[in-house]
Amino acid sequence: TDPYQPDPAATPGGTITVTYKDDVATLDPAIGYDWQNWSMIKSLFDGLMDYVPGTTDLRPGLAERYEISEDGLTYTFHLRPGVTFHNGREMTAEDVAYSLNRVTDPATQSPGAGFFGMIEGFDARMAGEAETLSGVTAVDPLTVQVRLSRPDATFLHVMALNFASVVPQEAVAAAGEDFGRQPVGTGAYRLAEWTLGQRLVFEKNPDYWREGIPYLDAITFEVGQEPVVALLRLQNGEVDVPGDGIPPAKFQEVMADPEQAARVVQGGQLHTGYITMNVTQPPFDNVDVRRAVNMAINKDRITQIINGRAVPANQPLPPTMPGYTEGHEGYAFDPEGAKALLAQAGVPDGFETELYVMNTDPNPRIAQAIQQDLAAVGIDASIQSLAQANVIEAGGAGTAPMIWSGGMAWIADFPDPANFYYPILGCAGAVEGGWNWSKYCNEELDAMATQADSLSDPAMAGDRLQMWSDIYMKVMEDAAWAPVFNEERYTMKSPRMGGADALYVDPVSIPVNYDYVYVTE
Amino acid sequence: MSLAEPLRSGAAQAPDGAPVLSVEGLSVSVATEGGSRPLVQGISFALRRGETLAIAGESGSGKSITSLAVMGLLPANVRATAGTVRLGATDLLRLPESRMRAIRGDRVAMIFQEPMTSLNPVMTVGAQLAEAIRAHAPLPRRAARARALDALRAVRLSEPERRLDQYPHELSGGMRQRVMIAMALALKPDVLIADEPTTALDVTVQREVLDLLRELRRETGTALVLITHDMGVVAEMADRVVVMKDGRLVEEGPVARIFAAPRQPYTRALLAAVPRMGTRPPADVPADAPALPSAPPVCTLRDLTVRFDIGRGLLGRPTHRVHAVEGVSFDIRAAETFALVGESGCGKSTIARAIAGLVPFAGGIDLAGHELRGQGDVTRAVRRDAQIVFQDPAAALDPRMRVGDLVAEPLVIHGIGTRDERRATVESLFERVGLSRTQLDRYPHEFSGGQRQRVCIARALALRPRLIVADESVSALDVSVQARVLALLRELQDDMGVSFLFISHDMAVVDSIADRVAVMFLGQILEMGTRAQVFGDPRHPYTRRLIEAVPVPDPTHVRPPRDRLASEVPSPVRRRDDPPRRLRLRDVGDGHLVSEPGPPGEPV
Amino acid sequence: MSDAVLPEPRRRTALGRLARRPLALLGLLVIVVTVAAAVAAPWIAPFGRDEQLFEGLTLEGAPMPPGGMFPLGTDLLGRDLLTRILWGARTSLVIGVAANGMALLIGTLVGVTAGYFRGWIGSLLMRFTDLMMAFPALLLAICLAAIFTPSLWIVALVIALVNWVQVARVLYTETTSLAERDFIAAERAIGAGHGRILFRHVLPHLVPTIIVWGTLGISTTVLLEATLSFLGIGVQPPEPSWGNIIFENQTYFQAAPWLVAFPGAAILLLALAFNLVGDALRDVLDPTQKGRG
Amino acid sequence: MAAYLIRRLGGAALILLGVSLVTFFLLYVLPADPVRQIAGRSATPETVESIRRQLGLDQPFWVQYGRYLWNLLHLDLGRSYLQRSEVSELIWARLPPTLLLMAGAIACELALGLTMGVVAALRRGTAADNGLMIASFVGVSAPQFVVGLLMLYVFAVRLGWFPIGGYGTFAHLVLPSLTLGILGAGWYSRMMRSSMVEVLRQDFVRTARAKGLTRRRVILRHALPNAVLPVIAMIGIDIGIFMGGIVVVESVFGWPGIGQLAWQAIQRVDIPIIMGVTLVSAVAIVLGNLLADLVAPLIDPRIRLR
Ligand SMILES: Nc1ncnc2c1ncn2[C@@H]1O[C@H](COP(=O)(O)OP(=O)(O)OP(=O)(O)O)[C@@H](O)[C@H]1O
Ligand SMILES: Nc1ncnc2c1ncn2[C@@H]1O[C@H](COP(=O)(O)OP(=O)(O)OP(=O)(O)O)[C@@H](O)[C@H]1O
Ligand SMILES: [Mg+2]
Ligand SMILES: [Mg+2]
Repeated sequence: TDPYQPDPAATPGGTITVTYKDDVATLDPAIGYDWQNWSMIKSLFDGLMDYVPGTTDLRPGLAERYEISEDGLTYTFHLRPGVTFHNGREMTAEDVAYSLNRVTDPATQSPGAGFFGMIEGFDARMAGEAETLSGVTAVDPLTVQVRLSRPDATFLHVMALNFASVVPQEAVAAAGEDFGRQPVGTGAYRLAEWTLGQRLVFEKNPDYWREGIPYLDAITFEVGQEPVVALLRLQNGEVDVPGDGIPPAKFQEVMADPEQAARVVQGGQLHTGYITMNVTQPPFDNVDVRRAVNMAINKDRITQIINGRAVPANQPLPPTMPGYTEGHEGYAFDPEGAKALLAQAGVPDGFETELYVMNTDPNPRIAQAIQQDLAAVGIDASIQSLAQANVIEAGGAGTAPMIWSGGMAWIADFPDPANFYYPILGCAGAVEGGWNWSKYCNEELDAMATQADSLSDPAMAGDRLQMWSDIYMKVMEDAAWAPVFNEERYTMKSPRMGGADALYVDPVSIPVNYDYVYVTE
Repeated sequence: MSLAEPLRSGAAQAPDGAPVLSVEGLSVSVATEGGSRPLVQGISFALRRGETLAIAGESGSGKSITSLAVMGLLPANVRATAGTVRLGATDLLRLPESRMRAIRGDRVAMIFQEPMTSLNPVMTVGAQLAEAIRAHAPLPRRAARARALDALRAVRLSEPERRLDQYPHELSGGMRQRVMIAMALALKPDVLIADEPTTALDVTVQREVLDLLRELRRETGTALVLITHDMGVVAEMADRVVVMKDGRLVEEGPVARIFAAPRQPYTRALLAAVPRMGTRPPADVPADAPALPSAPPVCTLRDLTVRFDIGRGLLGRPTHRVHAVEGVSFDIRAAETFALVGESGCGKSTIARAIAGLVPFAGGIDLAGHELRGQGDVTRAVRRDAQIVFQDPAAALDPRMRVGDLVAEPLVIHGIGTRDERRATVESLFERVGLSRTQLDRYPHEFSGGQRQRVCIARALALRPRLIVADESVSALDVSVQARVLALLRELQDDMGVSFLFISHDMAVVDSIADRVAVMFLGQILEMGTRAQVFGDPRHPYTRRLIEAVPVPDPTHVRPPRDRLASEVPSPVRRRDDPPRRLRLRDVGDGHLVSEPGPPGEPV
Repeated sequence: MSDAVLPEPRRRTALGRLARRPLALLGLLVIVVTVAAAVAAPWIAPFGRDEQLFEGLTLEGAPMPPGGMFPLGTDLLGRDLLTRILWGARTSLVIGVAANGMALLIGTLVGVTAGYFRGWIGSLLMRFTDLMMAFPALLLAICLAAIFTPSLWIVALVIALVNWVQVARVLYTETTSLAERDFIAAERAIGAGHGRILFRHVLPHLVPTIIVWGTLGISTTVLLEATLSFLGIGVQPPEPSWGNIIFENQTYFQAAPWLVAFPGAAILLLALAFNLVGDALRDVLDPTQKGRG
Repeated sequence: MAAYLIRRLGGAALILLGVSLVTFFLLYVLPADPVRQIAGRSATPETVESIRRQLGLDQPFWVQYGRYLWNLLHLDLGRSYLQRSEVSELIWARLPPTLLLMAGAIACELALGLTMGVVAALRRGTAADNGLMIASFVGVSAPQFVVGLLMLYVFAVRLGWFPIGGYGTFAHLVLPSLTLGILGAGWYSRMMRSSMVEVLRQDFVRTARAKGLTRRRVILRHALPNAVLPVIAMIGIDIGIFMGGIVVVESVFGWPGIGQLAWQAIQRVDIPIIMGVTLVSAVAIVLGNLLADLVAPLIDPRIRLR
């Protein structure tokens, strides 16, 4: 049932070195939620569902197969027999149930708990009234049943999230809060060494349940590496993949050299960079003003500023996301039109406002470009360039009139249009502290979204995507955001790295899909 | 080899033979912004083995510069421009630095003017000595240390083994000077230059150092160049004398001849200025001063006590106490000069500071109508009536202010006069103390020591105080300047009726100026009375010892042999629970007060 | 010296003496030019402060090297670097001179007061200084700035508040030994008040140390401001400061060295200029130490 | 000596208490909300409140601080909000590299700064003196990030003398120490110069020359130890100044020290780590000052410990 054909040229063996600037926070799948440990956790743990490498297509993971009840509310997963954890114990349905109960336990403080809202008994669990999720039952050692409280087409994607990874209860109990430092999973690699602040070593799991996978013997992650220096080391042959990508300062140098440029893999990613406008505050409570902002932004120039490493965006969804509305033009760059709209909105002379931005390059630069564009139509936006935590705080509290999302922006958790809606455009996120920084709450759209997601029958997938497309078109009509660009991914690798290009721009595994890449020498 | 060796070989010889050091036509100039200015011009003298040559002359006459030229240690902007300095046959002035270095310390050694600052504070005495030895003799560390120990023994430092591992600050000034001498003599140089070796020392310590130099010269046969402005020292030590003035040699000759029959007027003036013990008629006080006992006291000290807590225990509480002044009582009458004498550290300056309100005190001070019971009572008004002239004029003037402003400052502070009036006052004060008004805009460092002292006095006079406390105001000055300052003080007293509290360790000076004298030891008064009583009829053994230690400016004077004072001054530092014994004074007639014998430190 | 009367050298005014030192004059010139540039930036700058010029970037989005239209090149947004540096002088002067000066002032005040009065005031002040010293400056800056709304003057204040500590420590030690000196006692003996002694007699002696710290502090504070701006506490983009220009572009030092070199040189020059003037000033103020360092 | 040490350590404890109180307070009033960071973007308000309760962040300030102190007394620095590891463990792992780097940097700045200062003092007023002055200002004015990268590029990439960043051997230590030390060297050289000029005028230097010692010995054995004293006192102050530079240098050279940890924690408002790092650096600064005070009497016996 696995559509993926392993690379015939792949050879097992070898070790690669990957660098990161930031320390790895945790390898606990219930907690890890940054793009850096996301792919690491993916290689240490498995969930019931998985993606075909290099694509956004679901495939079964620890569940060999699954059945969905007629009403779309009951999912029965049949586990693969003979899968063992890194500690040697066989994985059972109890472990699956335990893992789902754990991630939804308030005491776990999982940032991903909210994804499991569709499972029956979730609310009671979150409120601390229930010890377990009533909807999850281990029918027999190899069968798990999950009942939903409402039909939800994204459920299988949620089961592929790291948060749904299967963890062994005894290892969690033994490590206590330090499970994130001593992870035990069923994944293709296991943690061999972790020297805090310096290095992690993953070694091949010889008993991995997928045949012949992984290819590499070990991966060394070196942390605390400045991206510019990591690139120097790559050029010097000491590093195989710079995890933070090609630093802007080096991009042109690399691309100007054909030999190096040949080792750069380019691909799309499920990312949109956008400007939020707080619709509860004047003048952004006026849709014309928001549209004017959309028209004022010169997206081409902003793309130029980041060395063309993105494509201008015209809607919230990135082009590679299912549900993307092909052919939509969005708001074209039209300063004159913008001025006219502003005049129509009663602010012909513009107004003063603030633009919040996270303080890491290139975001302040992008914000300045935006600022200049806004100034051209009379909007005087002063920039607040702050640490991430402070921008998020201002966004959540609703005190920031405008925020440039870069650096904190939405990279999809899973490749489904729904993932771009609820927390950042839906009413649920428009509360105090929520991530809907526009505070845009359209009950009608929320209802439409619920309706779309209840179409969980795979046969209805096309209808569902159309509904989502409509939702986002409506969002664009209301101009809750000004989408600016969709970032492209550029992964650089050492000459000895092998494997299809798609593995290096894998949409769910950044920077590379560790399980399938190999070395050629 | 030890320092005592030459003694055994009988090297104690009279000056004879070819000169070891001869200076001929030496001129030294300093490079200034306005071109080169001569400091020393055409100096010539010769020094034979075992001979002592004294270079005398007023401050700034070029004595130190001459000796530095011999050592090749002139300051960076100063150069010898003409003449020769021959050591044996070598001309030192033309020697390259590396060869000069080999000679320095080995064949020509020098003791500098300041024993307090001439030793490296962060090296042990032993290390500094051994280093000097090893610089010229390739000895292993241990042997050098043994030699250093010999050297310390030779200068008769007490407990030489222990001293080797002590640091300079742990030694008293006299001990440091001995270390300097030991260092200079360790390698038995042919020539030793001693630049004011005793100026900064007490009479008693000075005595010891002079005795020591004389003995060492006799034992080692080293030729000695002794630079001093103290004619008493010259008379006692020198075989021959060179007198300098303004960078030129004024007169040269054997010591007896110079003292007996000076040829140059300058030499005569110099000798005339020398204060001599017991030369002032005892009767001159009642003759020209009002009947003293009847005059009202300007300042009365009653049971003045100053203690400093030192040392810190676990909780920061003091563990020890310095009994700097213990129950001192005396009074100073109008237009009287009251002198305090005593060795370094006996508490003289502390009394001065208490009167000026600079240290906390107990007991009482009645000063010109103000009753002071503690430091807090010393207000600005009190300060107007009592002024203090500090021990070291160089240190007591803010180096960054012009002297005119410094002298005008008390007037500014007390809000006296307008700007122009103040200027006029300052100018007249300057004239008073013998400075020219053109010098008003100079900075303190542009004056000689004596001139600076006069600036200090002018400053003290600005407020027309009733009492001036003069703390060692003339000790650092050469005789001629000293004489001028003393004359000035006397003149001021006659004109303005001020009283002086005159503090000094120089008995000869005290003898020449004081009306009444108190002798202090360890914070207490041992003997007090009129000048005639104390100097003419000293009762306390300690007073007698001080008087005997004074060098006599007469080469024919024969000093009665005396045991060397190997003792150190006992310390005023005591544990908090162990106060010193208070001495009681007894009147032996006519207000002549004497304490019972025995130092106050010992409990009875 | 005997009383041999030397002709009185003619007294020059402090300014006159300063003027005779070519290096000091050079320093003064640099300072004057910088101040003038800061004041006149709107008129003399070739472009607008924040003008992102189309010609300022290559098609690939790279900045332009020095030459032609842009004498010092352009930055990553295509703005003229010369213009940015001219405008940046305003911020950097405020930080390097005013904030740094404020730090010096506070440090001097605390150190001198503690060193001169000793007693409980002194202990209290020095304990407080120790506390401040043990406190990570950056954190303090972040917190202070988070509490107030960031602006240039707040940054200046913050920098002053974290930078005075070392000055206070050093001056404390120096003042204690100075206060022991005789001439201070002499001043008290003539009835001088504390204020007079501190300002007329203690402070002038601390000038050399203050100058060393003050001039070296110019560079460090200008760079510190950049760090704070980065953390969202300093001046906000697009307002330029020399430190920011460096900080924003430092990773590009190979691709676009001019972006780091020119503002860096500006900081260096300013600090050196102040040092030269300071050195001269010290010599002028200290008649005993001509030419000594 | 023992009494002195006890008194000083008691004072240090007070300082630490003060630092912890102030830091805790500042973090308390800081607007950024750590709970939001922990809860993630899909969290419901109930989840957020639940986490806040669990961390005790809903309590009044004094309760929170009291609890923190109580745990501190048990050597428990708490757990990082975001990394979920024991803060003490995180710091402990990163402390040795930082201390090593500081030691290296102090060595570099002393070696460079003192040499420059001494040479400048000896050649006062010459071109060499002026050159060294400019050099020291360059050292102070140069942005450390750029200096670090430049060094890395020249000495590691181009010349291959040193590894390109990392941690482990002595070779790894050289470039970061140098980068960090250059700034300090600028300061030290200026201070050393004026101190040395002062000492060279002292009488005992002349005495040393009069003994016929070599110039080298006069400078090294007599002038230097006396001149170095005010500079030694600086080292204690220095450690505090380093804290800023260490962030940059550690990140350029991939040095696994406290600086990187602190920087990340500050960016993400990870309060337990910020507190922990603050306390550790305060301890370092206090100990550094104490050490400087203890060393001073070894160099200058006149200084007594008070
Ligand atoms: N470095 C110098 N630069 C300029 N002038 C100097 C320097 N050193 C000494 N002088 C001047 O040289 C003259 C002679 O000084 P010297 O030190 O030899 O005097 P002295 O006879 O030793 O006096 P004293 O008894 O005060 O020690 C003085 O006028 C002094 O001002
Ligand atoms: N502030 C102080 N703290 C502690 N001890 C002090 C203090 N001032 C003076 N003493 C001590 O008090 C004693 C008396 O000192 P004082 O200066 O009065 O002596 P003196 O007689 O003037 O000596 P000299 O002739 O050397 O000037 C000395 O032992 C001195 O060390
Ligand atoms: Mg002399
Ligand atoms: Mg005295």
